[in-house]
Amino acid sequence: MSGAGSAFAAVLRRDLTLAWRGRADVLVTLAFFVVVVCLFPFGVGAETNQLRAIGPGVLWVAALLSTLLSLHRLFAQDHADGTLEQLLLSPEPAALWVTAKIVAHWIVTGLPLVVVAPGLALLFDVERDALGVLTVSLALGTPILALIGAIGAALTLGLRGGGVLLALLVLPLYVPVLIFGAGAVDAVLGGMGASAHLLLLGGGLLGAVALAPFACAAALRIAVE
Amino acid sequence: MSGAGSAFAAVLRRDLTLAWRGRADVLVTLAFFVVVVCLFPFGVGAETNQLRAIGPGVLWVAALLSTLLSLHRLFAQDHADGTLEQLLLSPEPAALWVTAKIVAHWIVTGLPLVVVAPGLALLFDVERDALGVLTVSLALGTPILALIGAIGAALTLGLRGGGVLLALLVLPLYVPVLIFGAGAVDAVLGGMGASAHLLLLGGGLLGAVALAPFACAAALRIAVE
Amino acid sequence: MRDLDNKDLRGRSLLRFASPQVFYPVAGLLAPWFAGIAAVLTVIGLYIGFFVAPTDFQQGEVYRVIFIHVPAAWMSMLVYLVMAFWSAVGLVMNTRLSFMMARALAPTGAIFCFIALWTGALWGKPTWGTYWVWDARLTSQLLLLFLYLGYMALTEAIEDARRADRAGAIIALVGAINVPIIYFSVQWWNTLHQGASVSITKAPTMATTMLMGMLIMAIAAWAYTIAVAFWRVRPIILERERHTDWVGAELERLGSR
Amino acid sequence: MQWESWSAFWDMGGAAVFVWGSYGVTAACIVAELMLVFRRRSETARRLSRLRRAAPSGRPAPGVSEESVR
Amino acid sequence: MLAATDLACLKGDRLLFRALGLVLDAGRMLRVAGPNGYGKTSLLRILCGLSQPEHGMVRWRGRDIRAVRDDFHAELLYLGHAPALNDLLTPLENLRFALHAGGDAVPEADCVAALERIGLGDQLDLPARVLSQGQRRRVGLARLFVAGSRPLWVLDEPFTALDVAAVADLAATLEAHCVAGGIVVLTTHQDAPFASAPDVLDLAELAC
Amino acid sequence: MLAATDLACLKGDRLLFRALGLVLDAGRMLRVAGPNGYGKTSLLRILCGLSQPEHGMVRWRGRDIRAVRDDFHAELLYLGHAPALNDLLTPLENLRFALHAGGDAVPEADCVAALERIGLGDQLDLPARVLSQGQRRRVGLARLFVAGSRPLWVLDEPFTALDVAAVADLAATLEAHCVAGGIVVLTTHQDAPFASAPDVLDLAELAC
Ligand code: HEM
Ligand SMILES: Nc1ncnc2c1ncn2[C@@H]1O[C@H](COP(=O)(O)OP(=O)(O)OP(=O)(O)O)[C@@H](O)[C@H]1O
Ligand SMILES: Nc1ncnc2c1ncn2[C@@H]1O[C@H](COP(=O)(O)OP(=O)(O)OP(=O)(O)O)[C@@H](O)[C@H]1O
Ligand SMILES: [Mg+2]
Ligand SMILES: [Mg+2]
Repeated sequence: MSGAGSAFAAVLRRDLTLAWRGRADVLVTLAFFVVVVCLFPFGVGAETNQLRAIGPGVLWVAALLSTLLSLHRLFAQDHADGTLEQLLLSPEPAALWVTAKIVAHWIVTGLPLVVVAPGLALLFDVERDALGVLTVSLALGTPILALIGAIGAALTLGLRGGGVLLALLVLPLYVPVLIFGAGAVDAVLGGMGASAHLLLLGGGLLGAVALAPFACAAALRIAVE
Repeated sequence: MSGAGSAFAAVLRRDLTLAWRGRADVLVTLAFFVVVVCLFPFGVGAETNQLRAIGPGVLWVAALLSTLLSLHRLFAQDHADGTLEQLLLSPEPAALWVTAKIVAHWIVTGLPLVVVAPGLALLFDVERDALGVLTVSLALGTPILALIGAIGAALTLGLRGGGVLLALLVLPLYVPVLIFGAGAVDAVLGGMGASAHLLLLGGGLLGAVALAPFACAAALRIAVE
Repeated sequence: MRDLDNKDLRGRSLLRFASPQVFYPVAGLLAPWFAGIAAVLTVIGLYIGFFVAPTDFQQGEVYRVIFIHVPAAWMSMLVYLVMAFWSAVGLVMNTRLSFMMARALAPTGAIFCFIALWTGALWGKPTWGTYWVWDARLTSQLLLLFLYLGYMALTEAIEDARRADRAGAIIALVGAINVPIIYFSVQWWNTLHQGASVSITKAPTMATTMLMGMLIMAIAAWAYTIAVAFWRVRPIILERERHTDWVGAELERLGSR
Repeated sequence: MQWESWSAFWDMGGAAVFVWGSYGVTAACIVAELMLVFRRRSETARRLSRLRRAAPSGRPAPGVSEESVR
Repeated sequence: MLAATDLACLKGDRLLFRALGLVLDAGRMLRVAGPNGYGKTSLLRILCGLSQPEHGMVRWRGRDIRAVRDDFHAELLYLGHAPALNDLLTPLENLRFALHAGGDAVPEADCVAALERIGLGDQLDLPARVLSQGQRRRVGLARLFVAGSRPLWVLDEPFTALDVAAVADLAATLEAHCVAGGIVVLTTHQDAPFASAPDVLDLAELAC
Repeated sequence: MLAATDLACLKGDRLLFRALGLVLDAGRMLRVAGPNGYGKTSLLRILCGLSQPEHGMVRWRGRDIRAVRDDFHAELLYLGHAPALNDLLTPLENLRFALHAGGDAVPEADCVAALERIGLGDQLDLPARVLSQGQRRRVGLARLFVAGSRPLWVLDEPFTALDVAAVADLAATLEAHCVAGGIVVLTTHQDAPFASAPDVLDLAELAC
């Protein structure tokens, strides 16, 4: 026994290794984000003014969708091959390694989105001042999305149609994040300053970090039974 | 032996049974569509004029995303449990039962979207005249999406990150469908008549029906090897 | 297994070159020549581009981006078609080498595609006032980049080389059917708000020097593509044929150097 | 000759960022591509030789005759 | 009727076997033997045409199986490691689908009889998801009791997870199939209670 | 040390067993026997605390396992039907992860030794996806050769897919574990070559 934290480190290391091993994966969630963003103009037409107006909203919705899309893989593999069973039989607290899994997942799928978002915003001709706030709002918001989503992923584990059932479960919970996230950018563009929105997002993140892993661990115990 | 077509009927019947058995699935693709559409106003703000302008585009993009999202399940289950292997060992032409699978998939996931789309369009205050064209364009377009997507689903079968790799592969191919589909509605709203767009969509559908099952069957043979 | 080389391809016909064993040294021999041609033509082309071609009276000096922008854009489209061609040949005739060629070409095509986008974007800022507009030509170029990335991501994701080849071939062909469709649909979609169209017209003499520069750079891009593809296909051949005797001999030769 | 001086050349009529940005990135792409190609070449050679040394030429085929299984 | 010449199978960097030849006439049973990882499954998949050999060719009734794929598959029954079972369907539905999709139109009553014969009479209406490991295997094996028309059976570890009675029953069935002029190719690590020992192809002897 | 009293297991409408009691002291090996579908797997999962019995209680060192879950799990090694293998990781990485996540910090060298011991010396660097069926099982079983500190082993059909040599080796290992004071609970349909026959709990006798 090497004391608590061994499971955290082991899971984190393994999941990052896996992401690196299946390298395409990292690029590919990102690619999905890029593609969804680029798709919009085809749907709504390419008028510059209109695009500028909907730009930040579209970016946020796209970030949300790609987080969602990558979520069903969070526990699926481990469930199918029996790893989850073994983790639940580990003497260490489940909330610990669940957190590790979520952190690894965000590093692999959320962080890249945050990094490329400003570049994509330029495609929509979003103003320079708003880019910083957009990035910060995504950096605070996407971890919340991952944490909430993980609960959904655990609840729908092993259910047929889980991927989309998951969407249905978590989207309502995502709405507030979306409102504050996209709202922060709009506030800046409207000249009002975004600190209130960002504070709310930060508070949400703290709350999610404190609560989601426990909910998630409980859901996983139910899923393997 | 009961002659060609036995495999087609067997696969179609089974897949519809499965959809019915896992009833939630049918509702859930639909629900995803509805939720994505409803999410947009939160992202981009609720100004009526703007919403009306982007309405048809958003509906089309949402239809595309939910088709996409449901695609990775098209062959995944059958691949994991060995059914695909057995089907490929069937003496009947693979393109036949591949078509059956795609048809069943569209009935379960595409058709419901077509049915509810006009209702959702009302949420965006889209004009009455355009509703018919919207429905027809979706009815012609979503089968194309399913057919093209099936090729991608077959190619990415069993690959890690397949779900999102799939997205990267097929989204560029979806763009023309999206342009003509959303374009048809815009054309009506612009008073130009949509028959040219719809004809093109129809032609695309015929082409896809003729070619996609073969590409898909070839891809499946590669996937199980 | 060393003796599993295909003996049936020893004939004197042209098909002989479809044998990886025969093609490997040929590629090694030709690649440096193409690279040399590319280098020389680039120097000439750039000289013409920067020192002979005059300033454009509308755009000033920015237009000199054209000497890489246009060849890169042309190449990116051409390379995809060539890839699709080799894929079709591979699927129909079951020749391993054609798949290898297709895979060796893809990264170069993607890079040219990226260069065309990048230079176009930088050119757009001073001329149109923005890095990006959803113009038909730009958009279809962007989608082409996605097609390339999809092809490469797919072939990388499949570890078994033979499976990867065939899967890649299917997506290359499907994509090739779609390239013209994409091109026209995008044009249709965006004819109404076509972005600023730029004319590069001046006195005929200048147009010719410019055209000269562009064409020379285009040929350089061709030669470069061929050289890099040959260089890239050689390790791929070694990898695939590693169980044959000739690869053993080749590896010893490489090792002793 | 088009240019009054080298500094005029580098300035590109005020469009230096755009022109040199284009050429610079292009050059970087090509250099990177060539480097990757050559590294791949030497890596492949090294890897394959290692493999061959690890598993030297296989035993002669045991020659399963058709009868051995009939 | 089934003949393979000069087969070689390469996986990654490992050459599993080469110069493997075999000829199987009507009425023969072949057991492919060998320790774990010596290529039994790989060989069976090549014999079925599910994967391509690195070298060599498989013939059925004298013709390359790649050329006569559909005819060959009409005479072949392959059961691999994966049970080809959909978790939401009942054993009966699964069996019926497997038969119809394979082109055999078998009356419902025959399917029920086969399932009862193999000991799933009580599980006809359960979703396959809740079946025990051995019951899952049995659903796949039930095809052996209906598809009498197919001469060539290729079975990858058919005895796995079965209890003692089921193993004996299955062994008897396989022997009966051979007596009736069929061909069986199988792998197994267990000692199956065959009345007369089958031919053995030991991959350990062929290993490179 | 491991004791169960008055267990009952209900699946759907079917009562698999009831009034099942057992007591296992250090050094005992118990084989849970019974035909397919009689509840062996279900019993094992209840003993591990992975699922809840309909009735009754499982005790470890006299305490209800639900109350002392983490302590119990620190002494338990369960290997089920699923091999807990990630297809992208190598056997070594899989094993190391299984140990670390279970709270055992084992040096790398021990992991390698365990894998070589179980016959995967040549497969250390392959992704698990390409392993053969038997090799996959072996990766899971390698834990038996490092986790010496855990007294209670619960193994669901550990001999499945293993070749003859590996079966004999595993049987010897299990006996050695019991001799060293450990407890083994296992199921199997094969005749495993144990030197001294283990205790048998036959679920067929208990079936309702
Ligand atoms: C990201 C932005 C851009 C992209 C992706 C792009 C793409 C392309 C492509 C694909 C071609 C070849 C098309 C053909 O030969 O039919 C092309 C040619 C050309 N582009 Fe661009 N372009 C971009 C921006 C620009 C800008 C800003 C200008 C000038 C203001 C420009 C000027 C030209 C010219 C003059 C040609 C040659 C025309 C011809 O040969 O017909 N491009 N570009
Ligand atoms: N990419 C690879 N590199 C090296 N070896 C590989 C690769 N892919 C597969 N192998 C090896 O090929 C063999 C495949 O064996 P196969 O599944 O046919 O064995 P088997 O005889 O059926 O074994 P079992 O009795 O365990 O089912 C395994 O030994 C595996 O390790
Ligand atoms: N919902 C249900 N309704 C009726 N019976 C059920 C239900 N769920 C499970 N069962 C039965 O419960 C039993 C579960 O058995 P379990 O998996 O424990 O068997 P086992 O002894 O491990 O068998 P095997 O040797 O095949 O692995 C099976 O017979 C199964 O059919
Ligand atoms: Mg096997
Ligand atoms: Mg069991």
